[in-house]
Amino acid sequence: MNFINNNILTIVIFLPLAGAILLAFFPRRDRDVRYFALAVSLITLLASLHLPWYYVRGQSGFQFEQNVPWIPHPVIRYHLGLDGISMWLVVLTTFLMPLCVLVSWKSVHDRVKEFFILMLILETAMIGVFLALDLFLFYFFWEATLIPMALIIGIFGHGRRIYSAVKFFMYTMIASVFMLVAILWLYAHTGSFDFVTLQSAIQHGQVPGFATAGTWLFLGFFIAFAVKVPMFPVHTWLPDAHVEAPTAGSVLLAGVLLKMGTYGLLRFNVGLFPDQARQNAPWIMVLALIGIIYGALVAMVQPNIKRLVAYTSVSHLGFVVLGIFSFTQIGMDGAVYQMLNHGVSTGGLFMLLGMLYDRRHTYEITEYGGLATPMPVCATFFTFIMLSSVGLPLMNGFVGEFLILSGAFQAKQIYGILGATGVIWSACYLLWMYQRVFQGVVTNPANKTLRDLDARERVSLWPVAIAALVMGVAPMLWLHSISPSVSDALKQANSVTQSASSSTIHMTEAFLKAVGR
Amino acid sequence: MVPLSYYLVLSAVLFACGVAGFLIKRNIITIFLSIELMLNGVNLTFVAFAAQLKSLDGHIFVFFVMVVAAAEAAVGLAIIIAVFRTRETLNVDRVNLLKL
Amino acid sequence: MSMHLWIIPLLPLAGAAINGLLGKRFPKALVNTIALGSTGAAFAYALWVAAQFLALPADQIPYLETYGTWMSTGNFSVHWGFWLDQLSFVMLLVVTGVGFVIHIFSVGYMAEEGGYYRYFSYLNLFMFFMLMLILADNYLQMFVGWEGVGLVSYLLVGFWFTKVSAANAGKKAFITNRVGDFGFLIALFLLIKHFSTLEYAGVFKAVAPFAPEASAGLLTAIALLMLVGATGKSAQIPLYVWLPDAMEGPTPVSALIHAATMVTAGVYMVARSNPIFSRAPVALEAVAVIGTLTAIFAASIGLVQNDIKKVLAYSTISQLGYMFMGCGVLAYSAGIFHLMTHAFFKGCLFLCSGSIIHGLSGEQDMRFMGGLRKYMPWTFWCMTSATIAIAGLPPFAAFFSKDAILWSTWSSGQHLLWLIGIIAAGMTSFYMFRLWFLTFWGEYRGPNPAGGGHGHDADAHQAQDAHATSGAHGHGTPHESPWVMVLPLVILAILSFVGGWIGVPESMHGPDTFNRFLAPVFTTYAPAGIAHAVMSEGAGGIAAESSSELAFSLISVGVAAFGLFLAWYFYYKRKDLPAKLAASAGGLYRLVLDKYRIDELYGAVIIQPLIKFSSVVLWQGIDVKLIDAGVDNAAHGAEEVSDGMRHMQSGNIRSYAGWVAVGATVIIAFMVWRGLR
Amino acid sequence: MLAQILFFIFAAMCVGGAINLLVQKHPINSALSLIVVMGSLALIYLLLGAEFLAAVQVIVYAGAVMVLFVFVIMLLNAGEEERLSHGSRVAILLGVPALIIGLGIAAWFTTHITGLDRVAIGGPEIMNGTDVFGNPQAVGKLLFSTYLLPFEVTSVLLLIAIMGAVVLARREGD
Amino acid sequence: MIPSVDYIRILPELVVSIFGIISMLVDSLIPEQDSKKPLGIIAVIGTLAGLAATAYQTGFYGTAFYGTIQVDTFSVFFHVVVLLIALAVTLTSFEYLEVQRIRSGEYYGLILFGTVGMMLMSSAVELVLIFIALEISSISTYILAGMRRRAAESAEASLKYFLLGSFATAFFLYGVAVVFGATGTTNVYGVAHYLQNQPSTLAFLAVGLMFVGLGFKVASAPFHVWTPDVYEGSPAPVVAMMSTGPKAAAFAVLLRVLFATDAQGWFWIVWLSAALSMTIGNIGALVQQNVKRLLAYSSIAHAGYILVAFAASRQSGISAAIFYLASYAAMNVGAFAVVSHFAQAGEKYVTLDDYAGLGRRSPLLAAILTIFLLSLIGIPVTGGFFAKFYVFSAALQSNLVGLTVIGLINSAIAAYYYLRVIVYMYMRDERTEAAVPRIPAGLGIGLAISLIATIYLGVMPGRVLEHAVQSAQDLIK
Repeated sequence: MNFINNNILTIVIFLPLAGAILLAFFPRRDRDVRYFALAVSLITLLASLHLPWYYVRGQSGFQFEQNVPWIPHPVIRYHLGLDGISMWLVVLTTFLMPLCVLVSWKSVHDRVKEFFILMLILETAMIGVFLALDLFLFYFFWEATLIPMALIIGIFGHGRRIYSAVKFFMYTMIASVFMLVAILWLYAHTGSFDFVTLQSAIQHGQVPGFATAGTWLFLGFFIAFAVKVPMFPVHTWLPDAHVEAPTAGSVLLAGVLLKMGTYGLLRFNVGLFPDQARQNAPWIMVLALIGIIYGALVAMVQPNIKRLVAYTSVSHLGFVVLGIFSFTQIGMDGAVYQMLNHGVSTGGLFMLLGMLYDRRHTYEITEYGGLATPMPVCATFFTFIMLSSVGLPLMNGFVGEFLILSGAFQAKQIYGILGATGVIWSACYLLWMYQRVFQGVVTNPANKTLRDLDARERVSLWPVAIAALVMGVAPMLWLHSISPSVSDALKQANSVTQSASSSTIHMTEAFLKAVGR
Repeated sequence: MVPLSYYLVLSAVLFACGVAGFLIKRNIITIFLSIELMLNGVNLTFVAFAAQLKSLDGHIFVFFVMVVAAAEAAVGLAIIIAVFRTRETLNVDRVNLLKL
Repeated sequence: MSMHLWIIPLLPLAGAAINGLLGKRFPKALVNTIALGSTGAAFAYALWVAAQFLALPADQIPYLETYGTWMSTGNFSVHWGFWLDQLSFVMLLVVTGVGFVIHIFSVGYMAEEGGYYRYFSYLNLFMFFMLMLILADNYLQMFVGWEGVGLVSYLLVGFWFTKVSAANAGKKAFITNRVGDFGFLIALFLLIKHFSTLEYAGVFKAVAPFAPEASAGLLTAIALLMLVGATGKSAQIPLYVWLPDAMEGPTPVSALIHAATMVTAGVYMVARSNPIFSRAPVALEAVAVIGTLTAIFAASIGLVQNDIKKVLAYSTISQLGYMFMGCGVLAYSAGIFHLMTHAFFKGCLFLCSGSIIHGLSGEQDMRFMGGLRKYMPWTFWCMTSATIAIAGLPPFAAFFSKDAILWSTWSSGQHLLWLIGIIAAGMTSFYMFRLWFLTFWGEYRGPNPAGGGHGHDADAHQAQDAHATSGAHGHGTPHESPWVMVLPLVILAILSFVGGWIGVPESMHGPDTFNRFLAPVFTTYAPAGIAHAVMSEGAGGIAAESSSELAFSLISVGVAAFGLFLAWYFYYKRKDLPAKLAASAGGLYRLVLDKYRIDELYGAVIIQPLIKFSSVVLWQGIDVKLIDAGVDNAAHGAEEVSDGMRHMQSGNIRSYAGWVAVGATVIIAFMVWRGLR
Repeated sequence: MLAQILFFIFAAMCVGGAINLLVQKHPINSALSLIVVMGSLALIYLLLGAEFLAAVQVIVYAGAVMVLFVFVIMLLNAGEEERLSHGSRVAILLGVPALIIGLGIAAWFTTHITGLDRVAIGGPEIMNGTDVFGNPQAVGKLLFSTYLLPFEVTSVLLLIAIMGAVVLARREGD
Repeated sequence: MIPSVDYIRILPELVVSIFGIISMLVDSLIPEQDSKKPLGIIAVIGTLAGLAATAYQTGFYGTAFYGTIQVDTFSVFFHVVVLLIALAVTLTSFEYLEVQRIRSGEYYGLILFGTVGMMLMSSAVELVLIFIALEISSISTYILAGMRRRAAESAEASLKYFLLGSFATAFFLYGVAVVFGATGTTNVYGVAHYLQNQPSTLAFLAVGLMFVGLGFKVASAPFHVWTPDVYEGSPAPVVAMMSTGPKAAAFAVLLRVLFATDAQGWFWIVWLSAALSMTIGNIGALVQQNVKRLLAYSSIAHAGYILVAFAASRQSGISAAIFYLASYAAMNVGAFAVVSHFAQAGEKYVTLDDYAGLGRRSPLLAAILTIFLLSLIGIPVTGGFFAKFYVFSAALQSNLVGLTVIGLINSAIAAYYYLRVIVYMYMRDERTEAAVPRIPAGLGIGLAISLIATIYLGVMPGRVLEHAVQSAQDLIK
């Protein structure tokens, strides 16, 4: 037991990778490959359930920590640990993965082995991102998610998949460069990559030059995360990536990869630079609000379902950012919770869209219409998950949005009010889309004979539906462990003296100094 | 007695003539000759400094430069012959298959 | 002793879940059993709870049950819990009672429809959410019910989803409601921000020290925002537009959701939040004005509508306006009283219309009805009872309730509002009797369908639902409905008749039971100066004499009788007149017939511009042209630069040497300069 | 005085030869000009007391290496150089001006700044005087002590050169 | 009398030279028609013996031959790198030479002798020896570049490389002459000693001139112009060699010249050159269609990254540069090895279009190339990542924020064209139907060496970095 507790994080991270390596040596029998991938993802899920099971609630700090030296110089440690925030994101990842395997069961029929290898590698990297407590390690995993995802989009996607894959890759890559600069700066001035060490060093003002560089460091991290989230106006990679990605790719992209951005904002931007985060919160919140409204409005007029749902992600993730930068317990709790919700509900939506695509090979809304008649089960699931996305009370989305908005409202009333308009928009775009796709009379003869969801598809949707409901009715199962961790982060943010000066002149000076050696 | 700087300027001029030759001559062999001219310019610098410093190290260097120049000449001319075989020209402006 | 209130909402929920998940494979009888059984059980249990409640000592009211935390973060937490006081008691009985009755009706009405199990599942789900709404002990849980009923309304209005208009109507209902909910949400945020709690008890205690706000303040803001929510749910100006369209749903749904229960949630909310509203006179004024305006506005549209359900829909909006009017003049209990009677008579009216539509195989246009008295006597009599009730003629239910509202309005000094209200009452009488005459009197004007379709409400859905075709069940002529449909009519008709008697005011030497019963709800947390006024139905209540109250009742009755007379004159005596009148009124008539073209206005001013803006400016403009093109241009720019840079690579050795020479010169120059420094 | 006269004479020959190299159109003329430069340089080396180098310059450089050049020129039967319109603009427009500027800077630097213009060296005195240090004996001693390793390593260089010449100049296909 | 330990200090050079001579002798013994594989095997044994000799050297640090050569961690490190490059390239060449019908007799000899030159460059501390070693390595690569005798491109590449190389060498030589004039010595430590006592204005000019020559050898802007043409025209394994070996050696010389001599004033030149190299290299590569040419531009960019380390503070910068060279060698040799195999007879398949669908035709080869490309991008788990990481963290330690930002943005841009190759391999449908031949044993081992090195440096960079740090200390002590 002790052994497991000490190494569980490593186990969870590297189980999929081990699976991927084994899979590489598998014969090319697609059926076996699929079953094996499913088995690996399920085992990982089971292993990851160890975490919430043995997690000690209410205890501040990180748990299941693992901290061994990796590279002596520069001092890079293999430091893993989780708190209430990261724990659920890990579980979300492992939860979505078997479902992704299931939805790819038939839709991926070419280069099956490669596909599942990439998926499993991706899983390892994603889990690693959430668990790494060494900045270097974090960056390591962060970048490592890029390749498998780009390949999944580029190889297994459709349409302009190459453009999308490259766009996705380049956006993230260029943005994360700024984070790397910030990480390197921190290392150069403290000699440590360790999150905990850095946090206390910054808090106690032991980092030379931090007063001037702080804002720049904050921005460095922020740019990387903002692109990933994605926040307006750097969101345009997302619709493209989603539209062309295969279903499983979309699910993971929306479900997990975007969360990496918001997780990073919370963990690093707020955790390491609370002062700067507070100073910059107003405009970040404005961007988040623009994202909420803009994403929703643009989603409303999309002629392509998947693009539409992709824009809803922009809108929904805007809520999360809004919550994080509200700097209220309630808002930040809600933000973390909303990350999970969005993973479940948008993941579910993408799964459903994938099922439609499997049948009709198009995402154009005009190609559909009246699907509820031939596919009642699908329509029902769609309604259910759509409602979760709309934020209907008793469903998960509501809890998150409500907490976030009341947090934002406490921070600044107008933010809460503008954010709350999202409640209206989400109903507009989703219901309208639903109507155009599922309601009315079947006009397109191709849709008349569509078969309804089969057993496998239903099996992959049930967990999502159940999760959406349970998370809406009993959010305390999650909030119990999220809340104390958020409260830690918030305390951190509150205890720092509000000293850093932020005058533009000061910053410009610092910049000039920095550039000129 | 001549100021050292005169020698140096002379060597610089020779070197510069070599560079100029490289830049303006079209014939590959002439360009190669220009390189030799540059080396001669450098040699003069060595010798001049050696004289000033009363140090033989400079002479040794010049000696090695000559050896290298000889080796280069052998290889270089072989390369020129090889190029001439494939391209039937010695005009450097025509040797531009590889570009952009 | 615990009453286990949770059983009440959970019973229908269980019914909904079972029918929803498994109902497809069940025979109809089993679906019926589950749906009716769960609702009936809930009703029965509610009756038992009612008995228990009446036995509770006063200090144990409100009776509270909590079950655990729903969400909790920081110093804010919300739990699951139920709150039973006199107000929710009334609502509980109305909802479960009327709900059960309408369930019964549905068995007959929907017998031929596809998606039977789906329908009952939704209906049960509605019961669940409605009960959550009225039994909640905190605003957030109320919001659960609030949004939940909106959802079910969406689902049921769009029940015949293959019909474009139905789908549109469902969507419209949901979105319009969401607009209202937006206001409600903000109100909740304000509560959280200032009181850190959403529990009724906590909020009411927190506002207790406040005096009524002379001008707009925090409580006014909260109250007004709640009012926004209420206008959405209860279809008041300006958010009433969804309700007429919602008639696309099956008629029992219209009866249950869009007449008897859900749409009254706004009134319930205002009454429930009386401690806040009472302290916000500005908001109260707004409530009253909106209510009054809605009453007359909707009534005026109702005057000319030809679709039987549309008339009832506008009538509902109008009646809801009365309820708001009552609440707005502090006569909360009068508002609730009208709510209850309205549930009876409007439920009855809708069911009767359902019965008619059923009997006429889906015909809804009154111009093709007439003379139905002969074909469907039960329906006729029930309808008559409800019509008289809504017209406000004694001793039927609405006479007492509407009168209480109007009297309170007058006595609180809002004479103009009273005047408008009384005009609207006349209109109500007119358009209801118009409906009555057009439907039941005269000659049957409909076609004599030979083997035509049998179905209701929808025409399009007939094509879809194989079971709904007439072949199995064709009737040539209008016919009376089966007993499962008639029975509910009768129950509700009786209630429309007697329902008002529990609220006979003192001026008529009645016991005023209803008012007294509800009084604690509205007085416990009322601000000091108002408590007494509330107690006696409206601010001016004490001052007024009972004789003048009686006199005003007579005016009401007179107006109603006048309406009856006009209707009789126009639609029975001189049937040619309406057409002439319409012709002479011309544009005005057309305007009213087109519902003042408010939908078109909203469409042109809000929806179309928004879609255009989103599509052209945001998406094609900012997203595609600005950001994406910018990024792509940057990428192309890089490629152009790259392409340009290739020309540095001319392939010419001399050029290369040139570059080297340039570089060398720069370096020499720099190093010489450095050497000299 | 004599040293200066000699220097200027040989310097003039050097520069003249170099310029002739640039001006001549036929490579053979350029090669011959280079030999002039080398010869003059050998004399300047002598002025500077580099006996050994002067000899090597004439024997090896001007003699052997240049003969190789001339031989190749003849072998390839290279004619006068042709000027093509698509020649290098960079070389003429950027390279040459840069070169002139660079030369100017270097000349100015060496004559005015470094103080080297105050150091006078060379002349016949060096040859007559006591400290003739550039004789073969001294060079040889140094070459086989301090510079032993470089000297030995040149063998590898020459080996490569031979191999290269063989590889590249050999006809393909045999 | 020369102490015998001195011979140990040039043992690797000796051993490799001997094997070079053996290969020449054996060449004449093998009949023309027979396979020349034994020569390759001799070369492999030669490099392995060289490695062993280098390992043996570690106990015998010090100077030899009158202070012309110095064996220390620095030189050993570069010896190992250069020898491993030679080993991998030799292994790669086995098949290549036969496919391209290149006479292998002199080929291996030239590689071995060239290696000797590079090794000497890293251990020499006397500018005379450095110059000669530089010429050995350069001349052997000039010749190797022209080895595809049937192709006009190859001859042209050889000519361009030769002419421009000699041109640049003249600058280097001029620099040496000025150094000599300024300090009276050509020994690196002598120069350092002199400059510490009396700074000289001439020394600045000298450093500038030497930088021109060495900058050319390492292909840094603005002296990079030859690179794309030469890389495109030369035989692929030779490019693998010349883009790493002579480059590493030239960087070693540059390190010695700039750091060991305590030269001053070059900071902004290096800064500018680094920025220019990165930008020109990366932007130039964006539109390239020929993979070899693309990798040539990338090589320019990588030279820029290494120069960033030069601009950084001494100790960490030097060690970062050294580490970078090692990992760049690993990944670039690997990449060119794949390119050389895939090019097939006459180097027919070298454009991106030819690479389309490679992932399907030869999954293994494509996967391996992908790893090398990812390493070149600087993705974690590969040596390239740590290399960039160390370089830029060194730069930031010296507060070179501007250069760091330029560099990192560049490396992000660079991702685009590397990714393009991957995109073609996996995401485009093939146009050429050419079947990819099986991976022969020699190439397999060569690839394995580079692959293992790349991954090792990406996962466990600690050991190598320690050596790099030690080397840096040795260099500037």
